[in-house]
Amino acid sequence: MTGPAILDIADLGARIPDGTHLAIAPDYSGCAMAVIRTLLRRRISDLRLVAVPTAGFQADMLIGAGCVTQIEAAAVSLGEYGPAGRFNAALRTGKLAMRDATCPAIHAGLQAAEKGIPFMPLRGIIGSDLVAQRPDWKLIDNPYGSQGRDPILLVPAITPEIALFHAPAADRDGNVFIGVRRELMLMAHAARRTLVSVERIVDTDFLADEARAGATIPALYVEAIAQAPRGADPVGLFGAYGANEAALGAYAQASRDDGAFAAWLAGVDADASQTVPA
Amino acid sequence: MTGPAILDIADLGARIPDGTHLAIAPDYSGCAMAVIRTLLRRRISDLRLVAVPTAGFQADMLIGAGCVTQIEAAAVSLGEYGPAGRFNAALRTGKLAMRDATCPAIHAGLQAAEKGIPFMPLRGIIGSDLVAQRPDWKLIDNPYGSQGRDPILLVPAITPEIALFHAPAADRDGNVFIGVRRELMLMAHAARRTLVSVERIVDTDFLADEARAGATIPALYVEAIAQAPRGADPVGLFGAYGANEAALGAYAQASRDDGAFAAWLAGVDADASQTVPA
Amino acid sequence: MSGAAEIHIREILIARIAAMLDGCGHVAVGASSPIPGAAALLAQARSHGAMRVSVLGSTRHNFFTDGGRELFDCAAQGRIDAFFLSGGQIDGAGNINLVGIGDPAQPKVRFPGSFGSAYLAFLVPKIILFREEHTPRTLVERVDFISAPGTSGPDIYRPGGPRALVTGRAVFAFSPERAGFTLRSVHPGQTPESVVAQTGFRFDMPDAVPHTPLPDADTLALMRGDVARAVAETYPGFAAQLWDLAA
Amino acid sequence: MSGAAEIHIREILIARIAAMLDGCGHVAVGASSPIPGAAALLAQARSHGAMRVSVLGSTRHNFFTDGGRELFDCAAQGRIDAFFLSGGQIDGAGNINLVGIGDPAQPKVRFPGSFGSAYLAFLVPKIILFREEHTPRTLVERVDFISAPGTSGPDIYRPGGPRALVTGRAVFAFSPERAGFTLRSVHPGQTPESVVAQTGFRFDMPDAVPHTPLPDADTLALMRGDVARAVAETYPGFAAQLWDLAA
Repeated sequence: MTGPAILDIADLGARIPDGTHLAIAPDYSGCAMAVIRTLLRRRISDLRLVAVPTAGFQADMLIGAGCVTQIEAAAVSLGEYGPAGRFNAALRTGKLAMRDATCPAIHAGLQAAEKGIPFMPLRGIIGSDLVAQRPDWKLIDNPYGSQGRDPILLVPAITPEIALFHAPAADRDGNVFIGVRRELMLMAHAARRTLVSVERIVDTDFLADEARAGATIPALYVEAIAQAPRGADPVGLFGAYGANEAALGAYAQASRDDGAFAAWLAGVDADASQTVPA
Repeated sequence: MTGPAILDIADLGARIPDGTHLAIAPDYSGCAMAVIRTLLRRRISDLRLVAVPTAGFQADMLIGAGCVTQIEAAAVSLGEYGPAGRFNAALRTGKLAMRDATCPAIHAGLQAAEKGIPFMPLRGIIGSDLVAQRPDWKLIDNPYGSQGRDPILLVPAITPEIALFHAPAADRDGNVFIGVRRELMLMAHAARRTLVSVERIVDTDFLADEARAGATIPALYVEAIAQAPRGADPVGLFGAYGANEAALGAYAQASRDDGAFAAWLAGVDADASQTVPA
Repeated sequence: MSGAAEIHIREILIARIAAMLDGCGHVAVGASSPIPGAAALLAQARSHGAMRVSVLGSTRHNFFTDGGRELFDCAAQGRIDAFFLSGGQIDGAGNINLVGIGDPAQPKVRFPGSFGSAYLAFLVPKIILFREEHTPRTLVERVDFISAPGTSGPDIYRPGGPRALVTGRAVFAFSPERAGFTLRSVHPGQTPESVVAQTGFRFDMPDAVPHTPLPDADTLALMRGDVARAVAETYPGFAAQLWDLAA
Repeated sequence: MSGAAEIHIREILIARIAAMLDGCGHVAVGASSPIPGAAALLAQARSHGAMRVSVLGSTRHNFFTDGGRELFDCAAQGRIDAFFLSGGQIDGAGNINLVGIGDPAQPKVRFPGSFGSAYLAFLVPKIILFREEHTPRTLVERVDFISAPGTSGPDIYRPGGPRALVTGRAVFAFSPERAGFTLRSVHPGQTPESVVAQTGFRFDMPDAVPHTPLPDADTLALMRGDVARAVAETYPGFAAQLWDLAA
């Protein structure tokens, strides 16, 4: 049967229009950094990002380049590399709408989309000031409460227009191997469209082997794939290669200063070679 | 760290007390038939079964032996072998409380237990006579409806006391490989206790390999394991061995007649060898 | 039992159902549904790669990797275009009964149960009702128990529902607006009158009711070749009986 | 920077937190938490196999296989006994602020965000608050933003919550009934008075406040051996700095 389109990464990125409600993977999972660079060069605009459930380098870069109008996340930071400088600067100057969330609320919202239900209840959270910031989160009395009031929070479905991530491999039919990074499968189920860059496309069938199939997103959920060796550089890819610490440290420095970030972005613009897979 | 207890199948079965709210796998997934036979010989009593989401041979055998007072299932049948004779007979004589469900409602109820939430909303189902049979299913107006009424069904969490199933293998730490049979993982997450029989226990670490780990239930969720080669006979085990069609056909015949079933059950009682793994 | 030249009634059903699936991107087939399964595999073979088919219980034609819930989630996401439902009883309002006859707590006749019908009948756009036995016993005026209703009120979220009913005697279209069936064609050997006599519910009858078209030679060749072999993987008994073909 | 004989303050913190975890069956540690992570691995090493530890971001000490949601589901199932939370601000009612200072829409100071705190603080029985910096800037009378409240009303489902606060100066116990802290011990070099002076919130002060106990020789040897090597897998920079040990 017809599988996902196989594109180069520039064409994969070109499928993401301005204004997209875009779900991105966390730094520790599968970040499609090579595709993100094509979006930066394009100066894609008005993205509404959903971090699954936290954001780091990808989001900070896009925010710094003026590509993002809104982000929903449980946290935005560069982890051990410190604060997300462009994110913080955009917030301080009121240029970015932040939808603060908490990790399980984002997972639950995506699961609601996965199940085609309008909302999901969730324990905890009540009494957090997050609730006041989120008019889309609603409190109801638990219809199954046994006695007295039992308030419980509802979070609405999060249905991204596009999920974008990077994975170790796709097979000839467009099935995508993700290992234990099951949040990538949740993203693919929840989003209307899914675009994936992979280290390599291999001539086999991941669904034929029971072990590998259990860790694979079927092609049904995948619109297009691009081969991008080391496509998660510099944040690194689970089970494949680690972070480029020098590059991440340099970016973290640049993110804290307008001029330094502009120079960093000019470097991305100039490095057209990054649009072509090796 | 301390892993699941490693028991023989009789001792594994002995961990299931009378009156247990017991979740069992469907015929096409991982049926712990050898353990079920130990329960039959014991004449375990007052089981409340949850079929995930449909039941077949296991349930019919237990019902026929008088071990079951209630079953929740989206369907009970012997599939291509025809009606579940003991189930049908027990219903006709009013000896069994049937909680009719629909497949996604059982999955959603287990997912609610997995998420520690009291209920899960679900589309569809409204207008089915199932709703009238299930006072624990509630209709509310969707709090996220945009205009007018938008009734939506809520199903309560299903939290089995014990989940029982059979899987291809466990590793030395008690991690259980399930391949694509993800409903087994859902059962283990949702139930308070999980007991598993496996074809073999191998001296490796399933979590060390990213592909296999993605198809593995971590030992955290597993209380005890028994090695039971061909433990899913006669229904068969995915990826390992097929159904014993002669045995299933003979059982299906026996299930439709009181005397024939009594003779079949006497055969199980007599075959004490089945409690000892080969 | 079929000679190469003679067309079996089941082959007519398979070809007719396959034609109803044209244009679908993803067709799912439940367990124990050999005729719909064969129809879906035939439609897929004719789609030149444009159609996905998921056959529950199949290894080769089932690509789900997220457990038993995935079929239902997938339907709710709008990723399944067509599905098949049957019923111990089917009535003229498109209601199906998979539970039983008499008091559900102590039924006179018990069917297996509702499976996913109460859900999928709402969420899959093209539900094809299929029941080979076409008698007043199976096609009734009013089902004893509604596993899945044929239609719902305007305030109920329902992107899907029954669109047709295919039996061993005839093909009906279903109108959700009128909550009723219209006879579309009768199979060889049947007449509109014989269908009326064997149907427990009332339905609309056009002035002219054609015979159900027979599969052409190309379709038959495809069905008896690649499709038969694919069917045999999941339904070996069925394939052996219809096409003298084991898995 | 640590000689073998000299005990680093961080080693005191690690040993003290590890002692708080005794008896837990499953301790989870969030990302970027080297001192709690080291404490959990030390407690595990002393448990002789009775304790599981999940360190997010670790490959070897993370057995979750169901994606990012599993930690949170696992907590809601009651399968996590202890977890650590920190805060840009922590106040005397046990509230923590991980969002920022000033108007959240245009903050003067922005912290990373609430992560899972708003959830885990309710569901994990033993939440240990940890913040190495102990100043009036971090330990405040009232947080600017409540990421997770220290306590909840009686009608709120809350099997868990803060039980203690460990800082670079002292150890406090937290009482959910009184919604307040009690000073339990001060670290070497601190006095109850120096702790009062550096704490922005009021807390209960017993008549006698002991010094935080130092790890004994066996604990130190374990910490600097097997535990240090395990810590280095996930926090190489931290392990290198504290124990001259790379991954």
